[in-house]
Amino acid sequence: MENLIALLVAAPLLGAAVLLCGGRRLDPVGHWIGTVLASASFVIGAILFADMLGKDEEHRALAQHLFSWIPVEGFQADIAFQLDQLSMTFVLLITGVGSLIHVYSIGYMEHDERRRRFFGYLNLFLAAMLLLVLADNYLLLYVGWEGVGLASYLLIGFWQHKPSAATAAKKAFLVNRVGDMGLSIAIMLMFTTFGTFAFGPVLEATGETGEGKLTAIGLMLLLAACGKSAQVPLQSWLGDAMEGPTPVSALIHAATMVTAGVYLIVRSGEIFNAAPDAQLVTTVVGAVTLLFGAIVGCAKDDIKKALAGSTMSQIGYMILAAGLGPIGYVFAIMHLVTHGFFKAGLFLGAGSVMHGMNDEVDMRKYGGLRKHMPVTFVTFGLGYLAIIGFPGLSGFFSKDKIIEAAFAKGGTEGWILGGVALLGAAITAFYMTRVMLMTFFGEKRWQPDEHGHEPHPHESPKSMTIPMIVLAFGSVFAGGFFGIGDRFLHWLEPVTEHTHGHPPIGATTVTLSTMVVLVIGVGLAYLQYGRRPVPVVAPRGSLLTRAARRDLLQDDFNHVVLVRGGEHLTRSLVYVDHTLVDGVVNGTAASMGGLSGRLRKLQNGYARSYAVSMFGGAAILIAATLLMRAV
Amino acid sequence: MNPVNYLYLAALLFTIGASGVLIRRNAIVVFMCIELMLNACNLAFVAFSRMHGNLDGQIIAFFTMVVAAAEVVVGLAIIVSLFRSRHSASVDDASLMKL
Amino acid sequence: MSATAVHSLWTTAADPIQKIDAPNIEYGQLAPTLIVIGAAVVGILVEAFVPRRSRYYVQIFVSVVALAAAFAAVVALAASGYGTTKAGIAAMGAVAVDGPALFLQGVILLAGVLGVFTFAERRLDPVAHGNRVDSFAAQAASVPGSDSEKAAVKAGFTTTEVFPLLLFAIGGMLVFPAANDLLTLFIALEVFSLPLYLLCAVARRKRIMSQEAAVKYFLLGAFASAFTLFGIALLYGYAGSVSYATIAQVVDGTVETVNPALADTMGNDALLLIGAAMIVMGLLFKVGAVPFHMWTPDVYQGAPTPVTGFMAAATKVAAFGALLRLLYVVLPGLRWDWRPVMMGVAVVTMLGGAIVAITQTDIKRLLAYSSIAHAGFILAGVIAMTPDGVSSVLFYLAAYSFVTIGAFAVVTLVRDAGGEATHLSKWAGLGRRSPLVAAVFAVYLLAFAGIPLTSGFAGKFAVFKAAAEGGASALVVVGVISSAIAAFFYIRVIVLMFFSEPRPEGPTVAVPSPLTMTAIAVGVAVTLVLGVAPQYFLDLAGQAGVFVR
Amino acid sequence: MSFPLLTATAALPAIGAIATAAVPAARRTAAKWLALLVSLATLALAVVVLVRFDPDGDRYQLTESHAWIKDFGVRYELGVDGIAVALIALTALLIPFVILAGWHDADPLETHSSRWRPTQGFFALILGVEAMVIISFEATDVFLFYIFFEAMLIPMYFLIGGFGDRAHAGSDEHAAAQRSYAAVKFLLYNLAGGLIMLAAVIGLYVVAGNFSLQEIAEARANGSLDMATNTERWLFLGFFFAFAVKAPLWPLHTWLPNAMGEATAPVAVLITAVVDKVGTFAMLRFCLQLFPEASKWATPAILVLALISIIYGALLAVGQRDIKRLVAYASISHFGFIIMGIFAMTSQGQSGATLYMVNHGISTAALMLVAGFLITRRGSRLIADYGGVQKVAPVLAGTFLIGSLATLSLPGLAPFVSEFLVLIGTFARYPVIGIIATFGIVLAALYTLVLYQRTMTGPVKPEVSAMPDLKVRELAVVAPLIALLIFLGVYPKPLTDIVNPAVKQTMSDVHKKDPKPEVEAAK
Repeated sequence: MENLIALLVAAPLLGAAVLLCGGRRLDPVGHWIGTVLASASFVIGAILFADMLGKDEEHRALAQHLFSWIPVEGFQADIAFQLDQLSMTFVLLITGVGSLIHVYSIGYMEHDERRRRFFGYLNLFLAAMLLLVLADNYLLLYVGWEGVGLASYLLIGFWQHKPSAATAAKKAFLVNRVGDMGLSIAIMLMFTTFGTFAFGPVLEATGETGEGKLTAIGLMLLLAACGKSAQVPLQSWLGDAMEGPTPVSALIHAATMVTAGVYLIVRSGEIFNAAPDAQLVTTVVGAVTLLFGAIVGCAKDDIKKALAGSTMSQIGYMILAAGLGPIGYVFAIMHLVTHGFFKAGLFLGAGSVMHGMNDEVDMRKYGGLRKHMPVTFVTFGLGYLAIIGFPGLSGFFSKDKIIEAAFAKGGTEGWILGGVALLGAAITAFYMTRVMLMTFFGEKRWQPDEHGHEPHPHESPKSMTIPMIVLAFGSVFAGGFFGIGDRFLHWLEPVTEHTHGHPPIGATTVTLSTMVVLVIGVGLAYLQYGRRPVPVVAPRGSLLTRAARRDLLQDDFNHVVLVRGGEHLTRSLVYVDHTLVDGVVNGTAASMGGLSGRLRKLQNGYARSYAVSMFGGAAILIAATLLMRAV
Repeated sequence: MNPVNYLYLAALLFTIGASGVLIRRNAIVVFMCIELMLNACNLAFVAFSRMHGNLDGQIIAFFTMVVAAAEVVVGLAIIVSLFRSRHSASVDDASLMKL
Repeated sequence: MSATAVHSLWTTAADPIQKIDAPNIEYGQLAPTLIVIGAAVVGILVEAFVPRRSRYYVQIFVSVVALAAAFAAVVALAASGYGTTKAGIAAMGAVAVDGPALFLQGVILLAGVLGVFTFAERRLDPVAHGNRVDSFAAQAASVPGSDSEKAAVKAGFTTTEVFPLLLFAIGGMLVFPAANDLLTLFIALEVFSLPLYLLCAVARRKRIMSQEAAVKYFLLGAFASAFTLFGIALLYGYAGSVSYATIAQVVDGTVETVNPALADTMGNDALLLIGAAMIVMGLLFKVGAVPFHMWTPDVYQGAPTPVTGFMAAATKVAAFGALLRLLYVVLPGLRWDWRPVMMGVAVVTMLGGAIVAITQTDIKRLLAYSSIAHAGFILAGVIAMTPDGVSSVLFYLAAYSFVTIGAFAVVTLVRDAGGEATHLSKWAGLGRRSPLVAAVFAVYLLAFAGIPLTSGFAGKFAVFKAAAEGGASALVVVGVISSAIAAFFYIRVIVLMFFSEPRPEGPTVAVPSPLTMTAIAVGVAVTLVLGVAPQYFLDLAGQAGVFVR
Repeated sequence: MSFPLLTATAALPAIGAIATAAVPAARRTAAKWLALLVSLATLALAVVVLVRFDPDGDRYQLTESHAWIKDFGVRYELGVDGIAVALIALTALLIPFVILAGWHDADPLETHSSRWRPTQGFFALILGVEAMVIISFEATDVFLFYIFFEAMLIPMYFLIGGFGDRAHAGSDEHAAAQRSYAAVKFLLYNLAGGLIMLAAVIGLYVVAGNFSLQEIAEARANGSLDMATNTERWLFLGFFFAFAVKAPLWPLHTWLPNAMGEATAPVAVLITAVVDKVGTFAMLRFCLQLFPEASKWATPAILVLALISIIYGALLAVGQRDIKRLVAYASISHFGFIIMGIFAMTSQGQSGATLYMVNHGISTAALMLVAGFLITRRGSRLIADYGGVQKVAPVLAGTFLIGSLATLSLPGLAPFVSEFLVLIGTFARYPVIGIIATFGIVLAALYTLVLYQRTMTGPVKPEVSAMPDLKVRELAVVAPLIALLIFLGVYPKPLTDIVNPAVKQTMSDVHKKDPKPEVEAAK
């Protein structure tokens, strides 16, 4: 059985290789190859899953050792996989959602002449992501980690002729690199502390070293997570990443890659458990980000950017949960999965809307689309209900648990975190309702564009709607399926272990208050955008709104401090290199020349002056010789 | 009279000759100064030979005279040819090559 | 001085019945010198009696044969052990026949042969009135540009006297490093200097400069030799003798029976030190060490290039030979006095030569300054005061002389309307015009620069190694630095030849006769052989590294 | 007396060089093919060396030893350890690609006279450099090494100055001036370094009495030859200076951007991927073995300089406007990593450094050669003159991207392995330096991706709109390199197996043990 694990990665990798090296002759079939191999990987995943369910909890984890990768004195890195329940969860999510989005993209990218390449990149992403979740050591995980970074870089910048896309892609990669720095430093710390960086040995040995080391490792891992999962302060890239084709946003920047950070933290649970300070920081990051994302989400008029903000905020929930420790791990993953469903669904819906609206993304130019694209409306609506945590739908179960766990942390921290989580829920309800209303309700607000093309909103082809429907099902039922009877909890417990926390206020109270804030959020949004018509041109808005439109100014901060500063630094260094470092050498040469020129003058052509120098020379010679004797 | 005085005289003559070389412009005169230096050497040789009581110095003096004569031949030839081609025997005029 | 002493003096001096026993001369051991001098005399007779037409050929024949024979004699002597076991003093103590002497004589003779070849070159200058002409004036006595000269040229006169002059010079040079008493040293000095003065003056082109060079060389040379002579006088005064052996004994204080007449002067170190300094100064003048170098650039530039080449090579060899013998045989007892001074001289020579060369614009002057820098390097080896030092210097001299002659031979090839085009700017793009010549010259320059796999590197390594072993590490560092500086201007010439576009009015490269070709080819061959497989020659120099006392 | 394999490996290209130079002016193509075949044959020999080399055998294998210059204590001694084998293989591997890539770089212009034979010269010089580099990797005699270490400057010098990049802004005269400036700068820097090393070499002879690396190293190891502390330090500095110039290490680096900028792309590859490796290799082989104590003494200073090189080089790469200069500064940054790995004095660091030499050679070759193809198409080296190439020449852009990714050491490509080893090896002993060095990773991403973005993406510039994609010859150059990058990234074991024993040896030479992990140390 375990030999199948490699195939999980191999299938999409093969696809990527074939599609990218295959050349134009594969154009007609490229998308099919890609889709087939993606789904093949899903099938293998399913087989392994079935096999895993067949075993009892202790023996579910599988391992496969391929070959020794970097054998160096005192340093052992292997290409080896481990497939336990945690990894399995991700495998199913990745391959499942991945396959659906492949299908969706067949339709979505139909008119793009570089579709083959697009599928190649998608396959590359799947391979890297699977490598990330299947690796049995941090270094191999790092490979996947940067691999998904590369794939996201390629896909964000897929429409390279748009400078904005190219820039966004570069930005994403760079910010991620900052995170990767954290990961590599964490690995180095592990190596110097434990002499290895394979999951098993490291996580078992956590007891043998001091808390300080573990805190350092934890914080470095958190930094990595922040980069990949767009958490404050490394969140800036996610918004721009929406430059990529929508399926990409759905798969990479909503469902899977951005959640890698959560995986990393949960996977390294033992380390965090032993490092409370790291955990605290994690929770804080999560809390801050969930508010940050939510606020940004409220202000954006670009539908994808609004959703991006929401993604940020939802992942904030997950990180918060992961930061809570054993109480939260399971729920973090659970929310991750459900979020995978509904957020992917929402993005696909958004893509479908744009597909029908000549790639128009400004919600202020939508309105009343429910009549024109019913399927999209329904699926999107279900996703909406799921995300705001409408009772009975996926989001309800997962998010509710997280809020409970937050309160259960106890003490002021508990209250603060819980409160933030609740507030986040309210804002989520607000901005999602806003999106919903602006897009599907009200009057049509679109006009002909400058070429005079009036968009003719229409429902998307089957290849696009079917995946949306499937995901809609997921977003409706997944939560209940997981939550009721704690199925998911029992499934993951062997890996992440779980402790039951007791919130100061009873679970029901939490649930009720969630309901309340939900209603408030929806109500406010309705008053704002449902009752009166939405202006086509965005009003100036409050200070906060304007700040939020600009991602709360953090981009401007980056620009001023990092970009400008960097430019000045490099420019001045170039100058220094040319004048100082080089100048010293050239200066010596020049001064030699000058000296030579001056000494040359002595050779003035007059025999008598030559004689003088000889005479003087003789005198010196004699004097020196006598002097030598004297001393 | 103490032969050492002859040495002082020789040194004096040598210096006079040398300074003549440094000071005078006319090639012929410069050359004569050099001859003077050579003869100073001769004087020194003879004086030493007298002090040491062996004849080597005096013999060397003869050799020197021969050499001086040879130098005169060569030197005058060169100087005269220079003079003929540029109508001046000043060593300072002969300063085409410099730097 | 007491009356009896005076009386005794008179009696010894004027004793009628005392009979002079004839000196015994080892003609065999002096053969090389005798052959060359004899040939020179023959050359004079040729000038006197052989008709003008055939003189040129006869002179070449005589010179080449003589030099070859002399070289054969040197080899024979060395082979029969006079370089090592049978080394001794010949001609009543006047001349030493030992390793260094024979080695250097061999080098000088080979340089002389190549010199004759370059002297005899007649293909470079355009044909004048149907006569091929060499680089020497038709009639040195006639005023340049005058009718008499035109007539001489028309009549196809040539100064074939240069060959006997060359032979005389070589004769002197052969004796110079072998001289074993100060008088011989002085005579040899004059014997090889005077012909060179003349040779400098007889250039066919740019005669004014040639004569100027001659005058400068002559006046300064005579000036220097006057110093030498006075130094000799002082040493004689100090030791009461001019023979190296005796002086050395006196310096070391190992004289068995001190002649009372000498007692007071022997004690007088001022005589010794001043005298030694003045002699050394004369030799430093000949090797062109700073600050006695100022004649070098002007003379190298003005003299006919073949002469320059020969002079640059052979004079250095002879002079350094003499310097070595003086310092190693006569003055080892004084090394603590002269070593620091010489170090100073070596340092300023290395640096001075290298630095001033940077800004030179005339290829001949450039080579002149480079020769000064090289004199500095060789001095570093001289100062080592070890057998290794001697042999390294010998090796360096051998390597250097061939490179020099070759380099100057190449210079004779690059010509324009005004004769040799020695201004660097005219060498631009030579590598494009005639890659071969440029490549050959590049090889020589790299050898000068001491790039590995050329003789220059082997030599430089040898002397620096000797110096370091002799405890003069400071010299090595300075030497290395000045080599770096020197590299700069050698490279500049290469850049000029290869990387800059040729000028339309640039010079042409004349196709020489086999004579010059041989000179150049031999130069390159020796450069590469000594660079790649120097061991045999190092052995040679090593065996030759011991002076007879 | 067995077949002198090592001599043959070095002699073959040397003979080939002479033969190529001798090809008559008209038979230009013949010369090219001759050169290519010779380089391939050399590669074959190098493979034989690789096969014949037994990782578990003696330290130096395939040794040859003949008397050469007795008076200087010099012997003609060859021998290879794992490190040398790897680098010889790299050299022999890269040269064919260099030749192939430079196929048309030396075709004569109309202005040249018929006797000027640039093509023959170009390829002959390349082969000459190959020969000298290979023999300096093989030499186990300090003097022998030094000779070729110096001598290889001359052909390099002519390659840089004589065959400049024809894609230049401004007039030909100006370009020629720039070129010869670059060439002279290259030569003088390295010559100065070499001469200072010469002093040290002489000093070594005075101290040790011979030049045999093995003998001296043994004598140093068993204490029979002890140097005064100061002597050792001075000698070490003399050697290190020369190697640091060659490597190049900040602040002795400024010759590299000029040289790489002015030279044709293949020559630039020759410089940075092959010739400069001799410097780092020599640090590992000579500095550490001959002067272990001094090496340890100098380590902190050198590490700091290496660190500066890493960050400084990367930052300057960000600031460049000229593609080739950018790659040059990137190389400076990478050489910083190599030197850091060598002097971290850990197994990981030194193995990493050795792998790094190989990987950097391949990756830079890939990037630089593609850049060269790009530049020859457009006739400009300025980044600003490009844009949207990806649209018109996707394959070129793709290969360029892979080259860039290798340069920023993306996991899965060869450079990642070595860079990570170096970092972890350094971190194990000097955590702070290791951490600061990791900033180099981010900066690397910055300059490579900015370069890619500016040149390849965005709207298509009119000048590049007609740009043809890679030709077969060019693809034949790039594809194998990329394949190699991926292979060595995924399965570097063959390389590490060869390198590890040699590294273990070196570590024992300097009497250094890897720091134990905290957990084990606690036990």
